[in-house]
Amino acid sequence: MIEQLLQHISIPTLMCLIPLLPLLGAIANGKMYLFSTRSQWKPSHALSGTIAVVMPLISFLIVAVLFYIAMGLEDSHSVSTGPLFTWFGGTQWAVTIGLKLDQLSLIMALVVTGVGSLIHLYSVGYMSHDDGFAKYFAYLNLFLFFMLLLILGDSLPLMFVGWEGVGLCSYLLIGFWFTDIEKAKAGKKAFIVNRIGDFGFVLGIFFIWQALQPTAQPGDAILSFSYISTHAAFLAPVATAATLLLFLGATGKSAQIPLYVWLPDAMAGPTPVSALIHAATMVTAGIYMVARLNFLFVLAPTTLNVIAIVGCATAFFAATMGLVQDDIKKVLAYSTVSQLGFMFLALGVGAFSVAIFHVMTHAFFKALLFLGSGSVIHAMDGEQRLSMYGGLRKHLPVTFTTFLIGTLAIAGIWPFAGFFSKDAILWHVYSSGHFWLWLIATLAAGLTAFYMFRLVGLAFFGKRNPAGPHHVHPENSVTMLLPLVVLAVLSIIGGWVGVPHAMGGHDHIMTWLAPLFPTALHEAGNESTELFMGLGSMTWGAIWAIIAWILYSQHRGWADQMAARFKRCYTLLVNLYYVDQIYDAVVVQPLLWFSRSVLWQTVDAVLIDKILVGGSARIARLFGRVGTAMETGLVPHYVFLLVLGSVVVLGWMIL
Amino acid sequence: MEITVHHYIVISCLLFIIGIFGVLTRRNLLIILMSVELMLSAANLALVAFSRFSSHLDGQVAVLFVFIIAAAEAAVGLGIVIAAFRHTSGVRVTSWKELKG
Amino acid sequence: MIPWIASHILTITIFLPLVGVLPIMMLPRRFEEGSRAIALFFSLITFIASLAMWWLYQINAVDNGFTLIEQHPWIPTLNFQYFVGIDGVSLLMIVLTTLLIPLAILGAWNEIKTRRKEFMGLILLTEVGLLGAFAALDLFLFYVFWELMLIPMYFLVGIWGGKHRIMAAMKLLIYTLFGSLLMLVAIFVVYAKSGYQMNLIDLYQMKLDPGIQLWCFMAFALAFAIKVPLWPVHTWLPDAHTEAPTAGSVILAGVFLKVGAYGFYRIAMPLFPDAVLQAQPLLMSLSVIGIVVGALVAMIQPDMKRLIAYSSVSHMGFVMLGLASLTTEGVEGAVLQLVNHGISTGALFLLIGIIYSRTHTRQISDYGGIAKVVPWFSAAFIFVALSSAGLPGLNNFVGEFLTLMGGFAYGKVYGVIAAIGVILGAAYLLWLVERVFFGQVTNEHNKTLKDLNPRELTLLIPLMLLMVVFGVYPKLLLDPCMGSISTFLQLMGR
Amino acid sequence: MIEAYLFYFFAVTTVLLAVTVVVQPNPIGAAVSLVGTFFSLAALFVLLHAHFVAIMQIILYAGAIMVLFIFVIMLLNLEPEKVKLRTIAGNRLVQGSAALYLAGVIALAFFGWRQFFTQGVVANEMEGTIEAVGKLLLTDYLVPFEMTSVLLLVAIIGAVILARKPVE
Repeated sequence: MIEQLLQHISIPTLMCLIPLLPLLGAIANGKMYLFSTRSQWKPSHALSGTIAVVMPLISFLIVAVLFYIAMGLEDSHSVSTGPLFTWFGGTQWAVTIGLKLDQLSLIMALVVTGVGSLIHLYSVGYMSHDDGFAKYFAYLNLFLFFMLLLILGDSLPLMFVGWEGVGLCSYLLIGFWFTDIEKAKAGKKAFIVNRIGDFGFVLGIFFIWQALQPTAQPGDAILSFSYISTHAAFLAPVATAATLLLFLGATGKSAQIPLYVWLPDAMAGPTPVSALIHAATMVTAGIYMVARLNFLFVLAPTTLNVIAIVGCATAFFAATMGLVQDDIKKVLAYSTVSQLGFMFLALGVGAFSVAIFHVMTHAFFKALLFLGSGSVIHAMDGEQRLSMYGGLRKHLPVTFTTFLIGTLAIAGIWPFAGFFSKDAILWHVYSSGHFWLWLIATLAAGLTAFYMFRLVGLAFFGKRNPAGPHHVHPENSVTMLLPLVVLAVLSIIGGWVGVPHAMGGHDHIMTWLAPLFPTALHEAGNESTELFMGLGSMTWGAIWAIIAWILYSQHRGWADQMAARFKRCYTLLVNLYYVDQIYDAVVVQPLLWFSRSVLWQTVDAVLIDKILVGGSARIARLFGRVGTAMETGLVPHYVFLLVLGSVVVLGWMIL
Repeated sequence: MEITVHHYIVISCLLFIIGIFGVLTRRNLLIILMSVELMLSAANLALVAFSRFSSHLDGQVAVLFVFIIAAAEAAVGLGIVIAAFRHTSGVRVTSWKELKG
Repeated sequence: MIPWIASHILTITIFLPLVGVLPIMMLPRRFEEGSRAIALFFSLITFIASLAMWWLYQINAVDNGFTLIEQHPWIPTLNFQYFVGIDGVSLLMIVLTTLLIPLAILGAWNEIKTRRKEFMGLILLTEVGLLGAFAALDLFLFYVFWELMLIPMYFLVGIWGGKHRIMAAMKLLIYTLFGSLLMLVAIFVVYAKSGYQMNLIDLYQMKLDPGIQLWCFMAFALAFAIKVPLWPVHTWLPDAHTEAPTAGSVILAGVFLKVGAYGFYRIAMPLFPDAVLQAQPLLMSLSVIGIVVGALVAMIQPDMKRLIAYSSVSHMGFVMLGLASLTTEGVEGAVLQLVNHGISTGALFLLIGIIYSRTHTRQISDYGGIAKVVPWFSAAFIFVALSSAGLPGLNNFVGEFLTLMGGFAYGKVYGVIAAIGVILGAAYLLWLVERVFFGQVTNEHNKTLKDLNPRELTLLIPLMLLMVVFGVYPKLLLDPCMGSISTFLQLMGR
Repeated sequence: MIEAYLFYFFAVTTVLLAVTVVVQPNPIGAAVSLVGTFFSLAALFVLLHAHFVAIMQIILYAGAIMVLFIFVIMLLNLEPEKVKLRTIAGNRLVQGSAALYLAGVIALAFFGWRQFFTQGVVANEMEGTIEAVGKLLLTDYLVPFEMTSVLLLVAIIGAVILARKPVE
């Protein structure tokens, strides 16, 4: 049947539809919103909600169809539109617009459209009371458009379009409730920090461009991934610089040290947005980019080491910061940062497909966790503080169950999805010989289990805090529950596509991605060691989980005692290592001071305007004064000067 | 002794200098204007004398034009005097300092 | 008739606005409201004429060199000619001018309440000067048009401007005159040294002595740099932009500044290629400093218009960066940036004019939270601000990207520092957006603001559409000028 | 010979009356002296055979222009001025240079007077009759002559505007 359908619609058309449908949705909803602000007509929630959900859903179906087609292809498993039109270019080269779906982007596109559709559906319930319903979906659909452009784009500049575009949507959605200035500020912060990363991205592109220019024939799309990969040899001299800069871009988008600071603040947006953009999809763009350019990154071992170290450090520090957060979404935010760190760690040790695997499972369980937290917040009238919760498992049974599944998944408990991907990361780190990184990462994995179970303990167990909202709204919105259930199922089975051979699986995902990535950079370890370590890591996670559960659901007093015992440490963590304050004091304030006091009020106003411009005016005025002194205003003086002048001239002529 | 053009020139020069002297030293605007008329007359005398001694009548035509200019000058000049008088109730040139820079 | 129009299309386009000045001046003062309609009508037919010119250009285009040339003796004894013709870059500049002027007139529709006649006449007169400068191929003719655009602008700022208009107008006039008088001297040096030639095409072929070249280039460069404006001769711009009426700001930012960069492209650089090579590091450094300093200073401005004015310093720095890099990418980017900055910043000034007409304040601190009150206006403003910040997919991105490439190709450090300007660009614009639009409505007066009316929408929608079109398909702009750019680079010995 | 005596007589009268004009404190007195100057100048013109010019001198200058002056003096009812030659600032300088100038001319007259006054061009017999001058005016100088009417018109309008009371 699919084949029959395809006889009528060409694959490139279908591919173009994938990003364009959400764009259409965005335009439709945006228009409806704008017109509703100045007329009596209001679009019904059903209408704008349906448009918003159906568009990504169709995209998802198209991706699925293309996935099916690509699986059937013999050699490359990829489909492409080829160059659609030339965007811009120089005499020797060009940037063409074209879309391409290969093994990597198919997985990403499936995740993005799939999870994206679910979250759209969830949002219909979550946002049902909001005035900006249509606006919200316009932004969300626009986000999907840019995200799909990022994934499907077949060249670096096109990827950059998506890269900045998702940043824009993130900005708009974080500041969605802009009447709260703090939320608007969070959005701005996200965009500007991301811009710092983009600065690296752009410069990375320039390095590649400059190195590839001599190889190009007129009209070559030298910045397309296929061209870069076939000419990777020419890039060896600039590989380190280019990849480091590109990685700077990735640290911005994927919230790694030193640019992670925007992500916790980004929780100001509506919770489904946090789930979609700041957990499941956009923040993994950095990982996708590194994986996409793996042939370039393997040329620069230094960069890979930097990536591994940064990823590992982020994983650990973010986990420590997650330990003490009181805001349910902040815990999840730091958890996201930490998990992204794991993914970069995997990239850094050359295990690209493992990183992508974790991207996928993380998308499932983190989206689930966020949506679950959204469900809790929705039930608690917008209250986000964990200390105001307690004992919610009776009131919100479905949320609790699914949330628990997500927690087990992230904690790395067999057979949930997170176990397979996280275990694969730790195994690859260990087997590649990075012992210390492995040790820290393992510690971070333990902390993950700890803070997640702390969250579950605080929110769902124990007694209700009497200071919190009295009434818990029951969960009865199907649109909100259905995505939770679907994601819960995915969080359980999602990892099964990557069961390693050591555990008797087939590791489908590795096989599927293998053609894209270089064969393992190092010797694969012993299979029995791998099995042993898998068991070990699960036990390790379980131990931490149990400790947290005891501390926070059974004996909360103990936790407070511990906090009091390690007060310094606790304060440091609660204040997030003072990173925001340090950035503010070291970068932002000096820059503002420099701009205002030095550049504007000194250089522009005094040096240029007063001294140079005003100075020349003063000199001119000085001459003017001399002239003025001769202007007495008395007519006889003028006549006298006239006569004197004519006498002088006459005398000159006679003599 | 024959009267030559030079005699007339000397008279013309003297008239002119007297005119200048008047313009420079007097403060009554009317008398300054009269002194200007003197200077114009000096020029007229020179023109007629040259015309006579070089056998061209063009000089005399020029004098007629000077008359016209003098008339125009007197009309405008006296208009200014009246306007200035209204302004400061006097015609002393030293009482006007609007041109001071 | 039609062949006659076709062969004189350039002259017709240049002087059509002048034809419009006549009926406006003869209009009795009782009916002076009608001057707006007359001015709009003539600026629109000028726009149509320029589109016809584009079409003829496409037909006649030779890959390099000039088309639609008209050449007549003007002052034969001195060998000055009325010599006009266009290449791709001047074509784009002319169309940009004729596009923005009707919008500026529409923007001034209700803003100008006094002496409407004179205002409209002066705007059309400025247009003549601008169009002439973009089309002139005779040095002296160029100079005449160059000055012709300055004088009406001086009056536009000085008569209809804000509180400090006199100071701003004087600053504009004296800064610019200072440069242009030096240029006049250089023009006559060139004239004398080249055997009394004013014809640019002939002058291109002549190579002056390198020593003289350097001095002449410096004089020309100063005149053009003031107009661009390049750091550190930029301080007239914030004052003039801020004090000018909306239409004046639009024309200043949209087209006026472009003449400076165009002057580099058309005159200063190809006439003195050796000197350019010597001065290149200086030009590049000043451009980069302008980009960063302009953006930094823009960030802390308390006045919206002033902020946008400083952002122009930054954006024009990109133009100069690309132009001075003497690479295909850089020059392409510079041309794109010229057009796109005209569109984006023009739109920003129109928007500020719109809100100013309602609130009569430009202080950012007087606003806050108005997105709730005026959603359409906010949407438009944020859209334009994002375009100005160089969001990919909108117009400014490609230009910035290409100029950065050019700068990077010339020297990595220039590219790197200039790219910081991109970060700062987002910072100042988004901070502005945040302070004006987001949060609670802080000012009581702002609670009853009116949203965009149909006239304002007709102003903005074409510009916003163009932003998308030029962002997605910049080849519309690049195709006509690729040949001209390569000719330019050949003249520069590249 | 009689011509020479007449010349000397009128020359001396002209100069003396001119001096009176500039030193006379009373404007009326100055104006009357100026009329006298013009009359003796007219006599000098007659001596130069410039009849037309002489007539015009009397009609235009001594008549019309001076009447205008006297009208204005009467109109403004001016007080006599105290003539102090040192009243104007910088007066010493004025006097000095005027004296220098005078001295120069007189010196020129004295030291070179002999050849100066004998080298004079011999007068011819051309007559400046009304007919001759008038013919010239209406042929060679027709255009400038007509232009003077415009000049006079402009002067009239200018005088009217200057002298009228300012409109409130």
